[in-house]
Amino acid sequence: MTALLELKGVTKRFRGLEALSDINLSLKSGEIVGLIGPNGAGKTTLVNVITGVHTADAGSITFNGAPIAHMRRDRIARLGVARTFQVVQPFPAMTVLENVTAAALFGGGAASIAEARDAAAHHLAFCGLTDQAGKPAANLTLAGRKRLELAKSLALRPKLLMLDEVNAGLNPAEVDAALELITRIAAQGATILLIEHLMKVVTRTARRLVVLHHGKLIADGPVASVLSDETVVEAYLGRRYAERMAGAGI
Amino acid sequence: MTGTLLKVEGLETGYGDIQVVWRADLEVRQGAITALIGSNGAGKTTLLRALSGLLPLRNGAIFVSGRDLAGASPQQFVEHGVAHVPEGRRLITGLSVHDNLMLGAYRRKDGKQAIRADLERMYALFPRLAERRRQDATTMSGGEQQMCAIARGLMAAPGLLLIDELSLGLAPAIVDQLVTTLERVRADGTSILLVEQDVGIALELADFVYVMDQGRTVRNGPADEIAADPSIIAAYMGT
Amino acid sequence: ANAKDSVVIGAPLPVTGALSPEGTKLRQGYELWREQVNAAGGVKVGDRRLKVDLRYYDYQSQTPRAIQVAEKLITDDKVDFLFSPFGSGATKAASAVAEKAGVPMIASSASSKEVFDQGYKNLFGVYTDNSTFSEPLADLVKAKLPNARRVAILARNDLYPLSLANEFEKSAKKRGFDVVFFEKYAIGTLDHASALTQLRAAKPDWIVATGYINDLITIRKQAADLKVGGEAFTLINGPAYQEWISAVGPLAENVTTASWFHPVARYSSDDVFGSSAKFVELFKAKYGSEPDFTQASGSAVGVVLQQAIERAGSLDRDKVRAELKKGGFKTFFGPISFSDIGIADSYVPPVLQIQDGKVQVVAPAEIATSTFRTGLK
Amino acid sequence: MLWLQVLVNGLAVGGLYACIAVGFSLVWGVLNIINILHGSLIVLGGYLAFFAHQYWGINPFLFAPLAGAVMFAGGVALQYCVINHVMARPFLITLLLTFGLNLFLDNSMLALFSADYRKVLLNPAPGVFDLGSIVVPADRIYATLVGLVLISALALLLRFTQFGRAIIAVRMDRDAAALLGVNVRWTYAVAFGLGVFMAGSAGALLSAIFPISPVASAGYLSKAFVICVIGGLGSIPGAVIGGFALGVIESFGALLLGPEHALTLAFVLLIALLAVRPSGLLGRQGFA
Amino acid sequence: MMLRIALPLALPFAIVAVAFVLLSQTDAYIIRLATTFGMYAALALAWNIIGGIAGYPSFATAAFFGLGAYVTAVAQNLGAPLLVGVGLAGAGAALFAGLLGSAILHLRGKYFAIASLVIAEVLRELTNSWTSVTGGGMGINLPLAKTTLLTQPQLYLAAMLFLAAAATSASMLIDRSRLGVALRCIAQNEDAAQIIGVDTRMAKTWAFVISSLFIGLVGGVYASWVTYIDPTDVYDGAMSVKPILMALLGGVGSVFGPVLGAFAYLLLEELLWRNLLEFHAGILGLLVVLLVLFLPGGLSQIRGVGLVSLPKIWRRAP
Ligand SMILES: Nc1ncnc2c1ncn2[C@@H]1O[C@H](COP(=O)(O)OP(=O)(O)OP(=O)(O)O)[C@@H](O)[C@H]1O
Ligand SMILES: Nc1ncnc2c1ncn2[C@@H]1O[C@H](COP(=O)(O)OP(=O)(O)OP(=O)(O)O)[C@@H](O)[C@H]1O
Ligand SMILES: [Mg+2]
Ligand SMILES: [Mg+2]
Repeated sequence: MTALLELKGVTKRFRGLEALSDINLSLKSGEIVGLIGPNGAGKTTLVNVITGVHTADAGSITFNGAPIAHMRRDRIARLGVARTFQVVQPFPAMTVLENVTAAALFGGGAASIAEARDAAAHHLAFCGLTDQAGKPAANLTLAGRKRLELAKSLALRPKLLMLDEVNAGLNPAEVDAALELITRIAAQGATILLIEHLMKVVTRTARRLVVLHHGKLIADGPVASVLSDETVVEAYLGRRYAERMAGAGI
Repeated sequence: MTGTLLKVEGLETGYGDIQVVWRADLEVRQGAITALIGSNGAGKTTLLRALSGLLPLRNGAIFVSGRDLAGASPQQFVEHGVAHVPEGRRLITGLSVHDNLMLGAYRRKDGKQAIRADLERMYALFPRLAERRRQDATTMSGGEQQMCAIARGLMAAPGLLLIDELSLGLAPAIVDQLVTTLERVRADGTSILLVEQDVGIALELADFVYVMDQGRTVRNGPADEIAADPSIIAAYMGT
Repeated sequence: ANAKDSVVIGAPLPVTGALSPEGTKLRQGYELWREQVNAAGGVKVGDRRLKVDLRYYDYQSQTPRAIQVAEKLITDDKVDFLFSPFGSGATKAASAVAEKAGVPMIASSASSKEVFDQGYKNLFGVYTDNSTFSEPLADLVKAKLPNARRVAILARNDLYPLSLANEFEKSAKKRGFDVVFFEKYAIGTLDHASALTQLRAAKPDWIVATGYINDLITIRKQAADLKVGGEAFTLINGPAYQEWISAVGPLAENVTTASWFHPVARYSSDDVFGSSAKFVELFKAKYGSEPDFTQASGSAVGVVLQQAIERAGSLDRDKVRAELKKGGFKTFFGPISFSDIGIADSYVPPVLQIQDGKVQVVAPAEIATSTFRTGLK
Repeated sequence: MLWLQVLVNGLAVGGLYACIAVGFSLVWGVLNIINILHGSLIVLGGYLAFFAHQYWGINPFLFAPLAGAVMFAGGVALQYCVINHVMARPFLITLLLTFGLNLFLDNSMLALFSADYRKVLLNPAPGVFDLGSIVVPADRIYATLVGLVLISALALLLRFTQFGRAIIAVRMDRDAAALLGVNVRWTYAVAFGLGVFMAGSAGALLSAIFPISPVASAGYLSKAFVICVIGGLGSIPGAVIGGFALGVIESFGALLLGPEHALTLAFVLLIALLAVRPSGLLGRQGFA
Repeated sequence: MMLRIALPLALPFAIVAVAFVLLSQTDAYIIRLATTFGMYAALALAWNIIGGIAGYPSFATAAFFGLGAYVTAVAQNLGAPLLVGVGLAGAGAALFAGLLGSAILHLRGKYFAIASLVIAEVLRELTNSWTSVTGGGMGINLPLAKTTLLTQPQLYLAAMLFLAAAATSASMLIDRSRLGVALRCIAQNEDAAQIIGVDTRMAKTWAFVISSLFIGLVGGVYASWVTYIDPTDVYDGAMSVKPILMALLGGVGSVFGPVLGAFAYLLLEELLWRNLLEFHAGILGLLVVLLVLFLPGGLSQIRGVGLVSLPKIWRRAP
């Protein structure tokens, strides 16, 4: 399998702070990778750099063979790189359906508005938002907006989907439903980079885990081995969590 | 652990024409952590907004330390010792961590000395914030912001702290730390009303739990009792 | 326009906007004239006496609005005659409308040749050409300061002030002066320090600056602040207004200017006022201050039109236009006749200088009240 | 020497520009209102100083804070009773509101005071500081000094007090500010009042330097605008730097390109600045 | 499908044709008012494309208007016929907008507003100082257009109404097209728009160019109509504010709102101005204040104005 996304030596600085330093990462087609790390480790920044929201100060980013480090955001999106925002970014005054229609029309390459609307309806159904379709996006609850983010990114027909804490704010039962949704998305063949603090989500979906800490990649490997890594426990999971996991027999 | 700090009776509220909370009855006892759980869109955030004066009531009463605050402004709530850590943190862009924390003490009248002391207490409680005290608060990561928001709430020296979505977006280690911190806060005499999606954490932390569904408080009970209820586990705990 | 009991005259006025000070003044002139005529029974047309009916609309100091007003007055209010808007620019624009409709328009306040050389038959202006300012002033300076050679000119980049500045340049060069500095400043300039610093560096003997009152208040003050010297200092037209003199105080001393009318004028006339002195007296009685040339021009256009109508004995525009063309009106403003292109050429405007806080006429010799002084306080 | 004098000229007028711009910058940066009224408020301050000088002989440089204080009350009332009602709406709406208020105020002043130009005539005249080949008008120095004192006081107030923080809080997030116990409406009102205070005192400071008339208001407004953009919106030090920068740019523009192009140069530089650094020289999102 | 394109193309022109027939025989003053209405409507519609639909608060209307006016004036003085002169005005404004767009369209919100405002100032100063071509502060005269079929007033009435109709058609078409969707996304959240693949730069530039095209054309017709222009008049800042006022009055972002707003504004302005010599502007200001306070969503708030869709995009994000 060839690499779908390849980061080499990516570095991003904000004023004095090095939010990403010398990141080397490659994602293969079709895999689900969990990205974890303490708050402020640089996870969102990594997504921002890949999608062109921020420009990397150094390093190269290759997607599907094309260098995208200096490409405009909308072009990157049309190449098939989709993401959700940790702080959700809907078009507030448009309805839920219109939101997704716009995504299908531009990023999804629909030929006409009508076609885009059909595609959007499909994605809404997929994400369980059909009964909210006529509501203005601003009136959704937080969870609703996260789902909308997901539907919008699906409408881009992504090859790479980066989910930035889409499950935050859901209660455990709802997380189960969302998990099922992610699994179904993965089944359609997209590569998924999953940023999550809910270990349950990560452990149940991803095979591979990447850990960021202070902007550096400190671990990359199979889930079980990364989670038992002493530095990861120290930096991220905390003693109690480790004990709980041990107790649960993971 | 005796008196009632907050008492809510038959509260109804909503946004414009849309009624969201249909009937909420709730009591927070002095020195306790009370959790409010419920599925998405149940109206938890909406209820908290009403409890800090951001939304007008349609019906019902809110008593804080026995005083009726129905229809009071947010300032009055703050003055009566209710501080709200809102969903989404809502730190002020353009202000440093220090300035955000100072704003938490906006309504305090007990003098510079006391405020300074509390500020140092916050920095001790959250060393991360001390490191970042000059940084624009909203450029910090999510977890850092959550700490800042809680610290800002505490800066009001409140009797009651309302926290919406405590663990949202926080790394497990941080959540652990916050749980410990909140226990300390309670020990210092501040009561807490906590809205939390991670029901496991809520049940672990709280003394008493209310369950909200479709705008109504439908159940309540001591945390261990609720935690043992199979229907609650099925509805909110997942697998 | 038969069987009417009034003569309807339209006057576009800048009541609001940048020109509102001037608008107010013009209107005072118009009103005084109307009051006098109507008190005397009205305008004599044949054997009838018609009251004057003045119609004003505000054109907000915007030229396009002035055109619109002129058109409205013609078609909607059906006026018999028009007074012009204020200033050269708007007059030039509005005259096109009057010309199209064949309505004679008397211009109160246009003096730039560019306004009149459009070949229009319906435009008549009571001001003389701008060169009638520059020529006598240049003569005075030349005569009194034989050693003066260097002239500096600072002009507002706007139709009238610029055209005036060009005349000064011509007059100066004609007399062998060196124009060592000629700069324009943009409309809305708040600070003239830099221009004046350069002007000072050019070491002029005679300084000429053109613009509107506010420009000239600022320029005079800043010239003093920067110790700009010179033997003669001409500012046009600000100093002809009492407002300017009050605003600059002692700095007004020895500044020269020119204007088409000044209360010291001593013309006797065939109009409702009878003489310049009577006009000044009536004006003072009504408004409590001496008239300046803008206020006087408001009355002047009235008396000129009135005399033309009375001579024609009819409100017929063609007949009135023919009378206007003939000219020879004796007015309190001065004897008025128009050149081929319609601009007054029948009187010499006085050159004024502020001396010991008072305005004195220093030229032409016939009406001079004092002699030209050099130097600057 | 010429260059030096031109530089001094630029700085001397720059101080006045700073006074003109600060209140505008404050209101724009903090309340997110493009206050079209600002120019008229400066003129109103000028009239207050003019009448105070005429009837009571008060020196306008000393009167400036008083003029500001009187107008402060009016500004607070205006914001509290009128502008507050549309604060939550897009900035075009508030712009329109102040546009309407400006038409009303300008025309009211026109009706009350007439359009005649007036000026405070100081007796004795302040004169100039003569430094050999360079002269500096004394009145500009006095005005700038008083202005800078007021501006510094304002900057300190905003930077180091709870009220200053509250102002930024309501600007960035009304609801969050309310939750902290900030009285949002009142804070808006006082912030606007402070902007009006600065406008009023600037007007008084200028009354002895530039002619006063209702028609002068647009000129002040456009200057304030340009300065704020150069310096950075909402930044008080920015407005001061911007004021001096504009003064110097105009001054040298007039020298190098001729006076008629002085403004063009300033505008062209402005656009260039916007293109490379839209937040202005010292601008940042919050408030300094 | 055909109807979706044909209707917006045909309807405005049909209405305008009827209006022209009805109005062209009335007296000169009514014709002038109607012509002014056409001008206001076209300007408000044009502004609405960039300012309303795309949410970029442009204050550059005066700039393109003045530019169009001067291009026409200079071209006609060099011998170009009216139609060519006006066409050049539109083309010049559009081209300028295209170039300008790449410099200032990356600015957001207020920064864009400022930059656009400054453009008119710069053009005014340039026009003022480029005396050899523009006549500078002296202004410039335009030759009278040669017409055979129509009188002068009728000609300009027809021209302005035509532009209003064309701007309406353009707005309707944009509203239904991909461009419209893109612009609405940009108006609400430009970052999010980019992330879903909207080429925001392209969309904004098109909106700016189309908007400026119409403004330039209107400026060209205007100059020919009044036959004398000078820099202070055609680059007047009020020209930038009025269309915004009209659009807000009628409902920003909707297609017909600006037309309605232009009508209401003209009516108001005219009534006040006719009846009050001294204080009409003050009262107009007061009315604007009252409107903003009590009808903040524009006239569309008054029920029964069915044509106008609620200005959705101005609803505040939570
Ligand atoms: N500003 C608003 N205007 C109208 N309706 C709103 C608004 N905010 C929330 N709602 C509606 O109110 C209901 C309750 O929302 P609320 O945010 O209180 O739920 P919640 O229990 O906090 O959910 P979550 O767990 O997702 O935070 C939802 O149906 C939502 O759509
Ligand atoms: N625009 C910015 N300007 C300055 N600093 C920034 C900016 N964006 C992020 N940072 C800083 O970069 C670091 C990494 O932030 P980032 O948002 O990527 O963290 P994260 O790993 O996503 O954290 P979380 O899990 O809390 O979301 C943080 O310390 C943050 O303060
Ligand atoms: Mg993050
Ligand atoms: Mg909630």
